[in-house]
Amino acid sequence: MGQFIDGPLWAFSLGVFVLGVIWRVVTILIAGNRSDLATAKGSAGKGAIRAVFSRFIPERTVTSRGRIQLIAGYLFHLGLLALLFFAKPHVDFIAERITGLSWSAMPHWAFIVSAEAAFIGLILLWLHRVLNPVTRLLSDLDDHVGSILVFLVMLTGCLALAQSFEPLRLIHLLLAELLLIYFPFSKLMHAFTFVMSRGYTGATMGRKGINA
Amino acid sequence: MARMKFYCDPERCIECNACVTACKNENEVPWGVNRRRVVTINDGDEGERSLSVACMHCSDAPCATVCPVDCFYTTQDGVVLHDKDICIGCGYCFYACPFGAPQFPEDGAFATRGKMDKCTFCAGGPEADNSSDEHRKYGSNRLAEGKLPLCAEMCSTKALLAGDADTISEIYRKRVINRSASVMARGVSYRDASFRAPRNASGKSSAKE
Amino acid sequence: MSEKFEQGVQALRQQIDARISAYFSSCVHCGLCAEACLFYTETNNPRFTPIHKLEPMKKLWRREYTFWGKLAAAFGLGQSLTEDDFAEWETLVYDSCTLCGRCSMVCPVGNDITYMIRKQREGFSVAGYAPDGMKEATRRALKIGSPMGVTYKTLKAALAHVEKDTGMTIPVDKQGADYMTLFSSMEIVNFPEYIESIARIFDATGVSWTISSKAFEATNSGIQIGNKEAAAEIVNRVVIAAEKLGVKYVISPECGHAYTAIRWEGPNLIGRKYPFEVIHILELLDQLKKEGRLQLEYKDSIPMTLHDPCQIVRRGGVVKQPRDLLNSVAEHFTEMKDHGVMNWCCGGGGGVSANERAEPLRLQVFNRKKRQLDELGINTMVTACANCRITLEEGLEHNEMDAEVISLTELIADHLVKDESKV
Amino acid sequence: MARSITLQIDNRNKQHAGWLLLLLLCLFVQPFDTFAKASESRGIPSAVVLNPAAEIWRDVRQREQLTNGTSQVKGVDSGVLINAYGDQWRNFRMQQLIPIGGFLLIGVVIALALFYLFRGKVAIEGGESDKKLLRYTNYEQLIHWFIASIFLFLAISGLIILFGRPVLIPIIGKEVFSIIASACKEGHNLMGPLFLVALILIFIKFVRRNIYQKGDLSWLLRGGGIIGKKHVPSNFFNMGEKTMFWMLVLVGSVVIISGFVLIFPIFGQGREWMELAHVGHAIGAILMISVIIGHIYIGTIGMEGAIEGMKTGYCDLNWAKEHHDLWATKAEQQGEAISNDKVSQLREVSSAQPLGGHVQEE
Repeated sequence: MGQFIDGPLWAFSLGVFVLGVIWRVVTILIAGNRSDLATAKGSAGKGAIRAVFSRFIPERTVTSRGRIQLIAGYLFHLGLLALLFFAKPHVDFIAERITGLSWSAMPHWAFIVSAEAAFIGLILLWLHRVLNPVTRLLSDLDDHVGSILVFLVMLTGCLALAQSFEPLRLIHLLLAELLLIYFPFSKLMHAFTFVMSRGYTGATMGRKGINA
Repeated sequence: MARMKFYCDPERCIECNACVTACKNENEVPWGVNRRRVVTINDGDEGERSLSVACMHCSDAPCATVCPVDCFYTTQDGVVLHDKDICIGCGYCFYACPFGAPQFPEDGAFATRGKMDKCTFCAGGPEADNSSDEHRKYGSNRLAEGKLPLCAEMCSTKALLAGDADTISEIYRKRVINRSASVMARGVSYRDASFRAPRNASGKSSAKE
Repeated sequence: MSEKFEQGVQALRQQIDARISAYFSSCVHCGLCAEACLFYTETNNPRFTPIHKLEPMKKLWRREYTFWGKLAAAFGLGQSLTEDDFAEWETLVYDSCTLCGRCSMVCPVGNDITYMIRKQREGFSVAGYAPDGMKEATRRALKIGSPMGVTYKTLKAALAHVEKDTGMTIPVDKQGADYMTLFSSMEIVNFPEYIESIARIFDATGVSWTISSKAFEATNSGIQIGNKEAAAEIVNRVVIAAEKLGVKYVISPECGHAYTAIRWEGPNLIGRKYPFEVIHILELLDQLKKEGRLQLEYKDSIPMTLHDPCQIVRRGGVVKQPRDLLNSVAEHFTEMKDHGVMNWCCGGGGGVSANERAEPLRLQVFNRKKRQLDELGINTMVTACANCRITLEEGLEHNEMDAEVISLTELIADHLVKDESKV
Repeated sequence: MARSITLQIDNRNKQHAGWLLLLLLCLFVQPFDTFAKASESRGIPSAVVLNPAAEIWRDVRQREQLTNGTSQVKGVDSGVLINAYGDQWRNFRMQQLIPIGGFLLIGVVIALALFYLFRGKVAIEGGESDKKLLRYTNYEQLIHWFIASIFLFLAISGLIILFGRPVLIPIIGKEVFSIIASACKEGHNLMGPLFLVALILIFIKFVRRNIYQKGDLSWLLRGGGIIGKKHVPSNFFNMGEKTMFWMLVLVGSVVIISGFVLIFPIFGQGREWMELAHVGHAIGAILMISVIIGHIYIGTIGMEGAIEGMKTGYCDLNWAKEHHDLWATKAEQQGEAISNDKVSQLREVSSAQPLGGHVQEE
């Protein structure tokens, strides 16, 4: 069982993830956009690039009314990114299993702090999702499965922090594999498609000469 | 059935730390872990005494009592050992042990201490005797080879004794008889016997101030 | 009915392009768009969440473009788009969205929700699920030439009135003029002062301009209801007229969505580039002022604020010009707290003002504008959209507020240097 | 010094006991007196075979000033020959904490079960009305469930570590249990600091409504309505809720601070600090868990309508009048009562989701 999780299933899930993401991005691109015939006032390219980055900063309207979501959102995303790519066990794993390249990892305390930030963020976001009438109305199964799967991966990762009990590591790995398999078929794709969304909107706005 | 014990004679210990070094070398313990240490009392003052301390392999071991995962066990030789595969690194044994024997390889921020490590009386762990797994986790298993712990064997002044409690008791008894009383109870034993009064200066030349 | 529904679904399907696919893929249902939408903030009704208004289109997309949807469909499971969805969502799509585009500005993943609602309306209108007021307006626009039923005869009467008042001759169908100007029928009917202002400004600045008797209507109901054939037809009339007169520029009037229609959507609707340029009246005025041709005298001392028409500012890109113009005629111009591309809509855009059943809701969400005015304590609101003007005036009246709405172009005309020798 | 630490522990508890749950704490305080005597008579671990070292160690131990020396080995407490409190801590843990704590928790559950059998679910006497009051905003529900989820996780993982050896090892064996215990330990340490964050959020949001007021004393004297079976007037929070809040804040702070002492052994704190911290952590945690069991009881099976406020944000007007009438009457007078229809529109209950919420605050 352990060998299966650590061997074939890992390769399979990574394959599904990579191919799935490519497939999703390609299907979006295939749908195509008509070229805009209206005379442009500004540059579409610049607008697209600007939007991709400027949307990391929230608009003021949202900063007051959506404060909780913003704070929780930042905590979760930054924490998750930090611990995903800069936690020592992950850096080692990525270097050993995927890229062969290694980079310097965060100190252990920073890893824990970012994990804590990610937990605060994710728990608050999910609770907000089920408590707030707007998000409760919008949410579907996909949102909950995605949130819970990410939560479980993070939780089992935190339970396996001692790095000395193989079953705990395998549970973490198994859930991470399930997450990878689920990823391309779900809302989690926003991790990649947000660049496209922002880009498309930014390009349109850029042509109109608006900073969006 | 033997009962293995250590005994360190403070009258003989010269704080050379050879036992510490021997232990580290023999068991290849990780950095930051010292299964044995020499403690000096009244360093540089009258009545300076040193004691080499490690796990005392208690008969009623507090560490074993408080361990939340029950990872300790006592061998037939009376050696208190623990199973690192079960240890979760909680540190409770460290709180309970009077001698400060349990050690942890990591600094411990967010309580990440790693698995507890302590003196095994050079008796390894639960794995097969002298297997590579045993050596990796616990160091040497000299007892299985019929040898005593290296710290005691290396001790140049024979201050540190290890072995069956009865045998050691006997050696100790003879020494006490020769010295006529317990050293600690009487204070500095050879002060009274010295030819001249102690010098005003106190302690040894390498006194730390 | 069922056939129409199928056509509606088909029309909806055609709208789903890479942009919409990317948008739906990216949406994480965070609900932040609700916080930007005045229909939600003023009612606290979660159904008015912008992205929720797109549920029918999303349903279609999920079923036909996603793995799970296709899988479910293959096993005969899952939900497909039904006529009930159209019926249930009609009010959300038409009554509670002014296509103001504020939600598109705050979406963290950058979704242009407004664009999607505009596209979703295509499907709804084909399926027949659109408000009667807007259907009628579109029918009139196609048949008579104007959504309000304004014919050239009405315009002619208004022009004659202006000519009589000012003593100027208004050029109609003048071949080879530089600028061809369009009007919103609301301006012709409700605000003929606008026509007069234009005439006086152009006269004073010596702009060579004309009005086409064939195509003077700038509003485009096809855009609002979401009927691209109708929209293209209405745009096409203007393009043909402009080509016939050989003008260099077509001036979009103050009306908000008219600008979007003719400037940004028009070429895409008719499928070719224009041989002329479209310019908004404010852009032209600002340009004239910068060139020194537009001479303005004295500044008004009363405090003024600017209501940004969404389609001109946020969705049109005419952001700076109205501010420069207003600053040149007003001494005390104060911005609202949310202004420019983040302004709050008047509540009547996107065809909502043409939709009678939406009136109570429209008046309710006017509270947002009311609060903005109350915060500032300013009673003079300048704007540049006939539709905004009407909606604002109705809202002010409903709330019994003592405030005035004036057109920026008219304000500029009032400040023209009265020196006849200056041309 | 051995005595002084015992007294210290003793005093800490008496402080809490003074205003918290007097009866419960007496259970803890009383054994402490015997504990001090017991530890004296025990001395060092009794050896079956006489250890020749015993004599010298006894000497060392009797001379307190001699227990601190120096060592070439660097590390916290490395110069300490004898940690005199280790044995006391061991006795506390094995003879008091685990048995008394365990029976206390079981006792609370049994007491509540008996109370339920005797009293049953406290119904809304006037039945549900057609109006509701906004009781908790979306944000207030959010932080409540946030602290609740973290508390539950910490409580369960902590209890597993504490009671796992006597309860779980006999069932599942050491190997499996050590995996669970490791998971619990790591999870407990990582999630622990989040409880601080949650508690700060809770404190800031709810402190104003939890300040004791006139009338709270009469609530206490009448046992919160249990005595006399009549509802006692109270404001937004009643005396019991306020007390629980302050218990959570104060005992919670003790638990948090001691928790930080325990998980950051990097500031040179010696074993005696960690032992003391562990004592405070365990007693505080068991107290909190006991009280929270009661809290959960009232919220779930104990009282009709009590959880609605936290679940949906709104509570029934009749419920509010019965249990928090000072607040409810005032709110109703100010016209804050909303019809059930309006509430379901605001909450958009048509989409069949189990949990509820309230519109965002501006």
